[in-house]
Amino acid sequence: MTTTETAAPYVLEAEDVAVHYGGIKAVDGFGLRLPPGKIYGILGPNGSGKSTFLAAVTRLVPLTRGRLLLDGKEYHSEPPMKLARKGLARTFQTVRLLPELTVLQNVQLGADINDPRGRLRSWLGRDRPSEAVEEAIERTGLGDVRNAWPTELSYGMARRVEIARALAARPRLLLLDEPTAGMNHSERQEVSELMQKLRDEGLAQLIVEHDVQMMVDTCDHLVAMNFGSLVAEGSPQEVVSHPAVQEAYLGKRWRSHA
Amino acid sequence: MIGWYEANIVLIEATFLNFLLALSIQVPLRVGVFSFAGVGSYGLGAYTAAILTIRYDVPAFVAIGAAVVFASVVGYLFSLIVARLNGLYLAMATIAFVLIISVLATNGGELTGGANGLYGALSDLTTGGVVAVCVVVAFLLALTERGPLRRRIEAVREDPELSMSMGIGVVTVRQLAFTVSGALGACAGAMNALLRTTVSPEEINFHLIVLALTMVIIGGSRSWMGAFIGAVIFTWLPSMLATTGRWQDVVYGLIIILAAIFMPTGLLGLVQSLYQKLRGRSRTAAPAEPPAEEAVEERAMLQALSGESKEGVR
Amino acid sequence: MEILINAVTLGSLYLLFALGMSVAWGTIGILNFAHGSTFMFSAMVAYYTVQMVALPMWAMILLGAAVGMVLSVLTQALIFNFILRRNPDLLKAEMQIVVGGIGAASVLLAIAQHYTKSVPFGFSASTFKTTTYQLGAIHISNVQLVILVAAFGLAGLAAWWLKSARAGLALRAIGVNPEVASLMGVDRGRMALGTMAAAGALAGTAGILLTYYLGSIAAETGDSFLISAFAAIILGGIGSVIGVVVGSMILALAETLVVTQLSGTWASAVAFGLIFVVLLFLPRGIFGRKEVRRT
Amino acid sequence: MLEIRDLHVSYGKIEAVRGVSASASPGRITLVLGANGAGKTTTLRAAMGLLPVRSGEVLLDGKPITGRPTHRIVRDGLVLVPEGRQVFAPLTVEENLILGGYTVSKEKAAETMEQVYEMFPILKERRNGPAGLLSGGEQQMLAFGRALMSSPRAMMLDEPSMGLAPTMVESVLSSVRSIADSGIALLMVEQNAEMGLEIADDVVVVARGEVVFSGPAEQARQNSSVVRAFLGEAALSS
Amino acid sequence: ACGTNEAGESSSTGEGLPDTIKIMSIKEMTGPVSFAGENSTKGIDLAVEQINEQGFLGDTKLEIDLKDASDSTQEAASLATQAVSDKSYSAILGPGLSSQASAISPIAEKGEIPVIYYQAGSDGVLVGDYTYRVTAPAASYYHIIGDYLAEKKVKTAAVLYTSGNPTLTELGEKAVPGVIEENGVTIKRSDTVSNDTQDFTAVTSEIIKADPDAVFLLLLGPQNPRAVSQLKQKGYDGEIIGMTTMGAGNLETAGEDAAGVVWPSNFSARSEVPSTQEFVKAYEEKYGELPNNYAAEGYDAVWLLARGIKEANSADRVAIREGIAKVAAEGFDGAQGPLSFENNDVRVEGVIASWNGSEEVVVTLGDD
Ligand SMILES: Nc1ncnc2c1ncn2[C@@H]1O[C@H](COP(=O)(O)OP(=O)(O)OP(=O)(O)O)[C@@H](O)[C@H]1O
Ligand SMILES: Nc1ncnc2c1ncn2[C@@H]1O[C@H](COP(=O)(O)OP(=O)(O)OP(=O)(O)O)[C@@H](O)[C@H]1O
Ligand SMILES: CC(C)C[C@H](N)C(=O)O
Ligand SMILES: [Mg+2]
Ligand SMILES: [Mg+2]
Repeated sequence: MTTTETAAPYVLEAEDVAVHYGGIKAVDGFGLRLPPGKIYGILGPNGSGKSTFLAAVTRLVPLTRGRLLLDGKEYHSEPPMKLARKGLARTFQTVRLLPELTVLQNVQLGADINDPRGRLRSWLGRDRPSEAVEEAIERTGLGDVRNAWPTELSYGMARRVEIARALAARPRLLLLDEPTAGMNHSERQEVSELMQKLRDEGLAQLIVEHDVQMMVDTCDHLVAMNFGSLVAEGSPQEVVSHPAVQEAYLGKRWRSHA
Repeated sequence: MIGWYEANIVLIEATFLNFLLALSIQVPLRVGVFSFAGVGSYGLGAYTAAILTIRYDVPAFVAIGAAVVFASVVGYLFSLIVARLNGLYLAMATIAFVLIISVLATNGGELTGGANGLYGALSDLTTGGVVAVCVVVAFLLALTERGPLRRRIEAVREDPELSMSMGIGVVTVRQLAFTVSGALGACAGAMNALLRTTVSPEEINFHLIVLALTMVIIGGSRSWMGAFIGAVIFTWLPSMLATTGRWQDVVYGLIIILAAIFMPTGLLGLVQSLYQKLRGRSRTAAPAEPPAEEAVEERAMLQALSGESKEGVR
Repeated sequence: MEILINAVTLGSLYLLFALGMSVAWGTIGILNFAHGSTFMFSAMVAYYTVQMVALPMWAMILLGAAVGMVLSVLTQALIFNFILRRNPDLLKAEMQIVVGGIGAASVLLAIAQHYTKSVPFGFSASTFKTTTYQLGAIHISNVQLVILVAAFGLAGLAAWWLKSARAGLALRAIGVNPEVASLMGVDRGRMALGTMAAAGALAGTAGILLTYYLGSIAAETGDSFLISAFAAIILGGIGSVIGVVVGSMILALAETLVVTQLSGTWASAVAFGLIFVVLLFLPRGIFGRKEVRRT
Repeated sequence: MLEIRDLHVSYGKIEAVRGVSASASPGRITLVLGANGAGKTTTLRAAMGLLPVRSGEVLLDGKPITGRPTHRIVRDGLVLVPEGRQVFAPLTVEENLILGGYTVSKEKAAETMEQVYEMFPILKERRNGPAGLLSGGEQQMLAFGRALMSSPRAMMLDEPSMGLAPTMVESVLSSVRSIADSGIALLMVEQNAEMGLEIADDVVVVARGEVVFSGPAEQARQNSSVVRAFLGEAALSS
Repeated sequence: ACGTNEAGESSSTGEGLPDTIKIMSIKEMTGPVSFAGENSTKGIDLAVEQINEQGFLGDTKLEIDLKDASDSTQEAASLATQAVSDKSYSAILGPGLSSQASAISPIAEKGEIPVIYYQAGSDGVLVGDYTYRVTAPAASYYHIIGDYLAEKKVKTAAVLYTSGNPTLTELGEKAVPGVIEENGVTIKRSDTVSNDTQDFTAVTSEIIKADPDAVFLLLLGPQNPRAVSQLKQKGYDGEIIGMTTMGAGNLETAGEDAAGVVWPSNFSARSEVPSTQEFVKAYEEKYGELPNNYAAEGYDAVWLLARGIKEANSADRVAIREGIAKVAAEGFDGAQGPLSFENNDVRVEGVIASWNGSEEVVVTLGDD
């Protein structure tokens, strides 16, 4: 295997991905191509298979069918932990913090991936948070709760820790499943700004989110799915004005706005 | 002092052996693996060491070393077999493992001495040797209770799937836990067999499992110190209670009940939280500061709502 | 054929014993390690009573069930309840509950050992006399018949109740998430007490019937039944009544076959080996519920 | 009529709720707004008896329910749709609904169940599948439907639209409105302020555990700071 | 350096006997075998009382320090270590559990303190010179059942034993089949159960199918009444022959079902041997009940020790050991009848005991 150092045109490619649970076809022939340094968004009604697609991409559920490529290399038979080492990080739709670690330690866990064996120094001596950790805490506004325990956080705060943990890994590709659920407008705005800043720094992102306004403002490209398959794809404006999307997803309110 | 030491040498040694036994349950528990296989390894180790000593008259460290290696390998292979099991189903499979080892020992004919067990395993193992092994083990485990290793262990226990997505080899960690548990259990069993010079199949029973679990839960399940505290309590408690005469077992049970109720994080957890209270540092961060009363209503509200003044959030 | 009947009887005994434990565990999430001691203690109280007044079998069963119920309720009210109150998360409290149960078991066992000196006791003073009927080549005793009827009857009742009664559903909900169950209006404390009372009554009944059947039991008998019951529940799958039935029967059949056809020494090795193998292929027991967890 | 009066709730030394008052009358919706960590969830949970109340009162139809056990409060006619859905994952969808109707008669429950199925057809489709396998939004529908099952007199909702697709938000919130119209008192925490304000009658804004605004929804919509904080600058200029 | 003075002249040498001699008694007073500890302690107390009252050791009094080790091996070993290091103890009266005894023996040998065990029937319990046992292995007297087999015209037999226990395994695999075959009886079946077997229906059904004239049950105490009842209930009406675990009231719960069960025993309160009757009388007087084998063994253990002390005329441990060795070489009459010793292990003549449905009696052959 020789690695020709030509940058692949896409960070992530998913082709014809299907995930079936018995008769339930959670994802059924969906795919997308995410170029580096772009934010792509997935829209779709509840139960359309968005989270399942993310789980498939991160190898947490087995593929029924399909092909997955990271930087042009197939990875759909590799175990999930290898992906993190290749620069892929994600958050989950539900809050999944470790209850016996403080906010800071939860974030540090994210950064540990870049230090796979763990420096001997940090076993024996002090375990100072690395630059990446401090930066992630800073950017998500968690400075004041860095020493709090997860159970003491409000829902919205807990979500930010999830994002910080993913950022601390300094990933090249970030997958976010409803990162702003439970936040109010101005809080969402902050998250949106953060994501755009990260994009400008070169981080490719794939976001699942139901706040359409935010998605339109944030994403470079939208993909709409329903019943596990693709419905529409294109620039945010194109997608939100697509009749099928309006019908199945946006409802009358958005239609009147747009 | 010397007199006390000599008179209680058996209990002092037993404390350290129970410490290792407790650790053999605690190590897998810390990574979320509910396995009692360590108690089976205790039996494997005891028999291996006794057989080597009686038949081949090898030095103690060789006998113990061989026992540890053998049980580690068995522990590793066992982890491959039970890879799909979890929770109490796994616990049951490991209990079966322990009981099967006991039955094998009973039916092992000449090799294991049958129901009689083996006796006359005289060796050169000293109390100092036992303590030295325990100190090394405790030091190594202490390293896993801080920094990045601690975080990884926490992650694997609480949320294996999350761990995988963060690049932690959950399967490897699990296998490692079984292997280490095997080594620790075997080490305890081997040293016990050599110090007591005997081993018999009745020793490896359900009660040993219960004892190991109780030591860990009541001592504390997150740190080697918890295991040590548990070992001290459950080694010395019976002789302390002997003065209560006929009702000693009842008192023993009552103490376990009270500990289960009032020490949800084990004695270690209790001590730690007391210590933190004393130092005035609660588990929480600084309390929220009082609201700025005099602030102009409109402005204060705006800030608070928009989340601009984050220092107020906590 | 007679082997089969004997095996089914032994299985029914396991079932009677394990049923209460399984229901409490599968619903309100309480794995009661004092169940074995409760069972033995009920039989012991009945024994001391029958030494004073010769009672018929039905009265003995009622007595045993009552004692079991009281003990079980006390364990719940004085131990498990306190643990849960201090640690509302059921999963986190699980270990504490196991250890608390171990403590309660050792108290009951110690008291029983103190009074009986571990000498076996039986109900020869009861007015009930065992008679054996012969049907062709098969011997079957009236105790066996009672046991078979009681075990299958009670298991059927439990299964129906859990499945179709609203209260049964509420119990299962408590096992999943006690706090949300209370948000549905379920009185967690009372339901838990009720369940433990029923489980205790089952343990007491099993204790009495077992003593009639074996002729005698000793203080330590509860312990060995505890492991078998635990094994039967796991084999069948936690939380499934049909699972306990099948688990108990398989375990009993395996043990019986080994004892009669091979050698009693290997009985527990084969039985546990079997459980081990079954779990390797069915990691959640035969009828165990799949874990509902998703990303 | 649901009334929360000067409620104080602490976690250890930290006082998370410091004198929150809010009320909802039958047929009306009171919207509770506030930043993350403001103490909204804490308020609802304390009112429901899930957290100990330091001081203050909760009244249902004038009768104090403070300090009563949660299951009693439910019987008294107050329910909570908890934050983060909290469905009984291993139980089926239908079993979840049956549990919702635990405190009412079987006939009444069966009747309400039909209405819930009508409101959310996907639930009917999945009635015999485990609730835990539903998607996030589907679970939110179930949680909402489950609360309706007890035919409550007053209902508290903690972020009912969280994780719902826009069409679903619309339908959930419009069913919230029609529930209120049927004579139930509703207290709702909602981050989707735009839509929340549209259906709400009254608004309470909480910051750092205290009420900083309380008044009719109309007034809130005109209050520039509230609008800016929750709807963004765009809403002001339009 | 120990003067072996004649008995009685206790203080004639420089060493002589102190006012009291302290002995540690490690017993299982609680836990699953407390019945053995309780009863042996009664026998011990009776013997000590007699020795002290009679002035058997002159003015010297024996003092027993009773320690409860329950069923914990570690506790027993620890107590033995304490006895070794506390020089005020002259000897140990050991526990009945083999597992505890095997752990104590090496400690005693190394610490040079004499130990006298009862029960503890495993191999490997007696090591070196310091350990003695006053319970004869059942195998050593089991042959007395031979005449009974002949009298009852037993031709075929089945054996059922508990394989988890060393003593019972030894009996079931070697000694009993040996005795049976010597008497011209053929073994039709041999089955095993484990320590925690509760239900015997299956195995008894199989045994009955084989239709033997006699069934040998070599089981743990609590297992006996169950196996007997279940055999009887399945319609078995042949001979049932057991071992000492049938004694000590263990058959009581089987009631009538157990009537006629016999077993060779090292002791029976109904035995007519004079030294036994003497003991039984004293025991009944003190406790108002008949002694069982554990009591007799405890009693004999103390007397062996006291005789050894008297022989040694010293409270010194090494001297006492030598004294015991002398006594053992000669033998003496104890509660269990005439006792002799073989490699520190006692030998008795044995009796055939029987349960008549309500109490234990002695079987005398030939007169019916
Ligand atoms: N493990 C599973 N077993 C069975 N069905 C599943 C499983 N996981 C998901 N599903 C089903 O697959 C469908 C897609 O679920 P998914 O969680 O991917 O939806 P989603 O698009 O993320 O929805 P939402 O926006 O509500 O989060 C749903 O109908 C869900 O019930
Ligand atoms: N168990 C707890 N222990 C200690 N502090 C807690 C606990 N739960 C919540 N808090 C703190 O109490 C405050 C209020 O939390 P609450 O969950 O009520 O906020 P919220 O308004 O619902 O926020 P969100 O919109 O993010 O859900 C927060 O500062 C939070 O950190
Ligand atoms: C106390 C006795 C019942 C002990 C048993 N006979 C043994 O050798 O272990
Ligand atoms: Mg989703
Ligand atoms: Mg909240």
